[in-house]
Amino acid sequence: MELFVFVVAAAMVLVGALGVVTRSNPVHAAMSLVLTLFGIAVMFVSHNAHFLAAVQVIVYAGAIVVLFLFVIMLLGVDKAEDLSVEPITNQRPLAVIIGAGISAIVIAAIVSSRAGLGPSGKGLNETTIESPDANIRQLARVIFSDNVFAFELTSVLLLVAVIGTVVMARKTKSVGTGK
Amino acid sequence: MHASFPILSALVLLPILGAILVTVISNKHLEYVKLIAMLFSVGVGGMSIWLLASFHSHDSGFQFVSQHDWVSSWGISWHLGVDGVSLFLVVLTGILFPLVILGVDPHHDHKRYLAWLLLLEAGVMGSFLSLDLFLFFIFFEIVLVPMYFLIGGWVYDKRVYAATKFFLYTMLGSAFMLVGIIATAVIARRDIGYLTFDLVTLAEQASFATNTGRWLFVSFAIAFAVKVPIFPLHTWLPDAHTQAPTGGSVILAGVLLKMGTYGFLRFGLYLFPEAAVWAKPVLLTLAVIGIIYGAIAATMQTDLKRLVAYSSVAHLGFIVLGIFAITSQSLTGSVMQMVNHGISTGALFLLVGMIYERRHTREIAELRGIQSVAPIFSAAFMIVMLSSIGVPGLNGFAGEFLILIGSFQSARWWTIVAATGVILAALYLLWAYQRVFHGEPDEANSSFAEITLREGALLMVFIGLIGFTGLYPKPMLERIEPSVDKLMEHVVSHSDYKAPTTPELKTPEVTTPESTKVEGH
Amino acid sequence: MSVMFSLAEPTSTWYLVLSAVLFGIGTIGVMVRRNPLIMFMCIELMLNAVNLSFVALSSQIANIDGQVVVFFVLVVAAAEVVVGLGIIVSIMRRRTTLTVDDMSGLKG
Amino acid sequence: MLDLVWLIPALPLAGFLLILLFGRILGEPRAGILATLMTASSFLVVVGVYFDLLSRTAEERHHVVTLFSWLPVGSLQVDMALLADPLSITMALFVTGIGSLIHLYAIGYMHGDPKFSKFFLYLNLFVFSMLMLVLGENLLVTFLGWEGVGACSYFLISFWHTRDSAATAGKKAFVTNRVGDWGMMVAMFLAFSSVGTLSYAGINAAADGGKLAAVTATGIAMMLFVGACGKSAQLPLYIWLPDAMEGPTPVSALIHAATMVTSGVFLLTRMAPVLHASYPWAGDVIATVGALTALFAATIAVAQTDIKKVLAYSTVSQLGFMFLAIGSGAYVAAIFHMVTHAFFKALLFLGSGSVIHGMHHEQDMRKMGALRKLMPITGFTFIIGWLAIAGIPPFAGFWSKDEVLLYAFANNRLLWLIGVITALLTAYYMTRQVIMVFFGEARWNDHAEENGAHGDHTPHESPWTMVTPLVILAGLSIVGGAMQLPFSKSTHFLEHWLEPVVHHSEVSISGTWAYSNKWLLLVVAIIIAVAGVVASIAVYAKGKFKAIEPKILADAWRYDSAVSAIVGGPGRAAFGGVAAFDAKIVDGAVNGIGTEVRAASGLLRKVQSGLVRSYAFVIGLGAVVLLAWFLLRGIL
Repeated sequence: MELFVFVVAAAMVLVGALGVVTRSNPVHAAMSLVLTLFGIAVMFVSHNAHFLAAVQVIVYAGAIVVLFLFVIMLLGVDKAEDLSVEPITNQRPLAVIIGAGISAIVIAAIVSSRAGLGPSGKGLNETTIESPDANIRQLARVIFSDNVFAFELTSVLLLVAVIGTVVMARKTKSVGTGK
Repeated sequence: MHASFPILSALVLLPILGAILVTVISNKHLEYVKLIAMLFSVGVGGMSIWLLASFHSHDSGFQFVSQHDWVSSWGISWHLGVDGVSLFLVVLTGILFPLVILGVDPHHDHKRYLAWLLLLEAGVMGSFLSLDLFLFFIFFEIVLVPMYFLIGGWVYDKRVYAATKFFLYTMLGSAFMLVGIIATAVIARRDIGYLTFDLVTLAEQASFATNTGRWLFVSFAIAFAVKVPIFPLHTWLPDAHTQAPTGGSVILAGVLLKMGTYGFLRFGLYLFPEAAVWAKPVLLTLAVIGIIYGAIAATMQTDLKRLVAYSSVAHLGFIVLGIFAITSQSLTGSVMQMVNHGISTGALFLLVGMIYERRHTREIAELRGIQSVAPIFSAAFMIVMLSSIGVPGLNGFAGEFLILIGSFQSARWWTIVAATGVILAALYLLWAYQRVFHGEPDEANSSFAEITLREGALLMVFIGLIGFTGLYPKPMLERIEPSVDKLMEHVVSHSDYKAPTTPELKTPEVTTPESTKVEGH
Repeated sequence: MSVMFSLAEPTSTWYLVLSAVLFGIGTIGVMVRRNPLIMFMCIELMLNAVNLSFVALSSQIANIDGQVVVFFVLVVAAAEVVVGLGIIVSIMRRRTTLTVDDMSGLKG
Repeated sequence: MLDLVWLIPALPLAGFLLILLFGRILGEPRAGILATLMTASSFLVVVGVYFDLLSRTAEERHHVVTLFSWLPVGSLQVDMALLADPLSITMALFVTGIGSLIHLYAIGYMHGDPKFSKFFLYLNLFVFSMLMLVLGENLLVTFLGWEGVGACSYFLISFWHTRDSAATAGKKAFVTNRVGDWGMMVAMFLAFSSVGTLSYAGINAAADGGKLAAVTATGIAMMLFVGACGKSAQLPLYIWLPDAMEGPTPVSALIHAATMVTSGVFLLTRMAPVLHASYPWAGDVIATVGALTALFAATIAVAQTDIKKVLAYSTVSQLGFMFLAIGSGAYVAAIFHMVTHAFFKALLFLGSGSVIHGMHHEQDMRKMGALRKLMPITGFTFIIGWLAIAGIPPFAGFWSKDEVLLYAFANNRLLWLIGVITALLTAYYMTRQVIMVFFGEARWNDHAEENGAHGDHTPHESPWTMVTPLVILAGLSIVGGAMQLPFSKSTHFLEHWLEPVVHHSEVSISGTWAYSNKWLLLVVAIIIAVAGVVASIAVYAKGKFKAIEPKILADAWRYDSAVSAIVGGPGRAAFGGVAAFDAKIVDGAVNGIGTEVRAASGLLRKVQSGLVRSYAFVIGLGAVVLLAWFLLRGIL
């Protein structure tokens, strides 16, 4: 059963990822991204990370991809990109080599050090019918105790990002002459 | 009294506070900006004078010491202290800055100008007061930033070139020093047992292998040699001086160059006595070359400000000569001459700045006959010039003479050659004076305005200092000398250097039956 | 097949390998695509690859901290997308085409 | 009274300060009167001190007044101290005495000058400096005065600085003097390093006590002599003095004839024991330079046409005499000649100033003549000065010159011969000058029109302020010789007076051939002087012979122009070369490094393609390489 879930989810992830890279139309690419994100969410569930899975779907697949789509529509760049030409010489083969190289080395590392890691934490709480919020409680406890400062900082970060974007995207009177 | 108020920390931190306040205040209230800058600089000046007044003369050690841990794991501390070597430099800094702020108008960007000046003051004060190598380095470097902007931000055409040259040149020197500082602390850990950047601890407890000490000394010496500047590392100076606004030039000549000579004394001789004695012939030679060379180059300048800048090269040569001759008189003279040069050359730059204000040129060829139209201005210029030439009774002579008579004891031939510098000094300054002030004024110069009240008051301070120090240097000497003697003893006991002994003063055979003392007249 | 299925329980290694592959694909995408929006999406792919490996390792070593990191990554990714898209929008005000190759104003 | 020595320089200093502050308010003539009064009261104090000293025994005539400690550093202890002893008081007497007269004279001479008060400002400062020079208890205080008089000399020579020649002359004087000052400084260094003090008492005691090695003593003496050459205008540094005549005439009289230029002589006399302790050749060098300078300058004076230039070269020549005396060990004779010279040369300069004043600032003697009748007092006093300098008995110059020649003879007969020839020439050119100015035909009308003179251009006698000093100085020039008469030991008043200062060092000539035949030498000197006068009358008054005035003498042997040519030509080129070296080579190296770095980075710059995807590729490549390295090292 688990294997089945894994295979299906992995297929979703890989197909979606390849779609993002290869589809020339940005809208299609965005939809492929959604596919990948769902696949990841499924895997999160199978690792008992229910909260993250939910957030993954809501924030990523929901908000972020929608944001992408908004921008695509707003800018009217939903024209297909011509993928048959590549202005930079040898960029594609080199890119493939690099990408494959990174994957290969990381895989090699993973495989060679497979036995290296054992349980070190206090364990993850299983989510059951009796305690459907076990994962959320555990996560919340850690975030709001050990990492409360970092958590507060993220709120500042988000605030800054929002304000920054508003300032940046604001239409100014003298476009092109600076200021 | 000492423990109650951390005056040295205040001297360093107050200008920074002032700079911040000046920056924060809106540009719309320019008068407040000026007021704040004045208050802070005058306050620091007043404190430096108070420091002078409460300094114990005849005490050779560091006074008013303020020591707090800073980065204790690396042995870095906020360690400030003042002794006879640094006292007058601190006072000079304290006096010079308010004078510049009160007396020189930058014409635009007052806020920026004042903020940089105050930050500069903090850096300079910190450099003169730090007794921790790391702290010293920080202040030494802080100084570069405001000076860069002061040179590069006002008045003349080639200012960016000059500012960049100044910055890169001095930065390059400092890079060597940073390496030297870290290496010193790390190497000295073996002797001391723990990592520390504390100057006194390092100097008193560490002992370096001969070669190590020499390398370390060289790394420090490069930084200071650039700052002084010693021939042939001097070419940033004329450019920087010429392009800086008047206030910047005054500060540059007045106190900034002294950071180099002061560094030689405080960090060269004190930390690496053996290496300093080893490097003595080279530095003496370079100093003498600088004296003659700077004077000759000054003679041929067509730009009045450049001329004064080259004269600085020559004067600083005297100071370096005195430092590396390592005798009681020469060292005392050097410390004194640092201050004297700051006063007289600072005043010369002020005067040249005033000429520029009026005529908008610094070219000697375009100036003529000013003495006829502005006699008081000319008289002020004359007095300052005579001080720079080294006429006895004015301050320039007292320092120069002490340097020379002291150096003669240990570096005879160098001194004889160096003394010819006084001939050349007369040559280039008098020639310039003749071309600018003598003769019949032509049309452009006949409307040269006489000195204003503000300028007069400003110059009176300088002239007063010139006269007082020249005629009655004793109060100054008795504060400098104990520290200098202590430094010399340190050098003698840590190297194979033998201080030259002057013969015992023989009581004259012709005794005076009723020799009496008359106090003043 | 069922034997294989039963034999091959997916260990965290499998997830990690998948994550590595996903990361590689994302990398290739960033290098190959010229549309900044799609480049962004590829970066999201890479982030997700990392997230996946964090979660997988978190469950392997039975430590919740991995999930905490993922949580923060999500927040940062959100912020990043917001700012990035803002930049793209303001760039598009001045240009007609949207190709990163044309944005070479900082070339030496 | 002796403790009031500090008042001597303080009074002129007070005058200086008062005029500095209130000069413009005082204006003419009150500033002049104030300055004159200050100098005159200083003179009175000196007289008081003189009598106080006189009332003491010879051993007690040495009094130090320490004002404050000036430069105390370690073993170097220099006090601002004044020394009253016969030598310094002698100097102070004639400095303040003649100074007062010249101040008085200047009130008339500078009448109408827009910078009237400034002139007296400088004059008072000069008197102050000169008094510091002579009263200094140690070399450094003397040096203070030494440089002070140099600076004042500079101010006063270039007083009319709108004339380029005056400005240049002032600068030349200062710079040339500085060459000498270098010598004096080195002498001080040497003295300090070998004796450990700069006070005259200490150094001289060491020299007298034999604690000063001969080589050191010679070094000190020679370096002092270099200083003296600069200040007292000896070969080869004399060139500034003739040019210094650009200054107002009272300045020429005060500074460049009577006082400042003699300070070299004073200094060597003050340090006589050191000279005494030197190798014998040191004295010979000084005597030879002195004699050569005397002859050299006298030959030049023969052909000068400027009334002041003649006197200037004459001054150089007479100073040469003084150095001849010093080198011969005759310090008393040197001081004697210095004092009498101060009388008659000041008189001559002031007389020439009176002539110039009366001639409406005409200095060319060829345009004068027959002024005796129009300017009777000036003419009469000038003639007395002439007789004094020419060496006609019983005028002052005769006695002092004879004394110098006597010692020179005892020391070195060749130098004596040079001295005698110089004396002959002196009589000759001075007679020439007197004839050209006061006798013969009036030539001042010849060029009146072309010079643009208008109205009354007839020369006139000067006002009383100018004439009174002339009369007093004339009187002194007549009787000045009485200070030191060769008749018997008891008439050697000056020698007795100065004995405490120079008794160890003064050479003794009693017993030499010269001493026993001094009357013969006296007669020779008279014959020589009369011969010079007669020859000159024959040439210039009677016109029996054609005047020999070769161009080369008028051009001062072209020495000055050669020096100027070298300084202005190769010297300037060398300086320019150094400046160019600095700009091109030293700074060029700095800028060159900058340029090279810039060029190198220009190549590297191309790596920055601006293509984001290429950057991404490089990042990826870096990641692969790093990861591979980790993997191979077994870290992963």
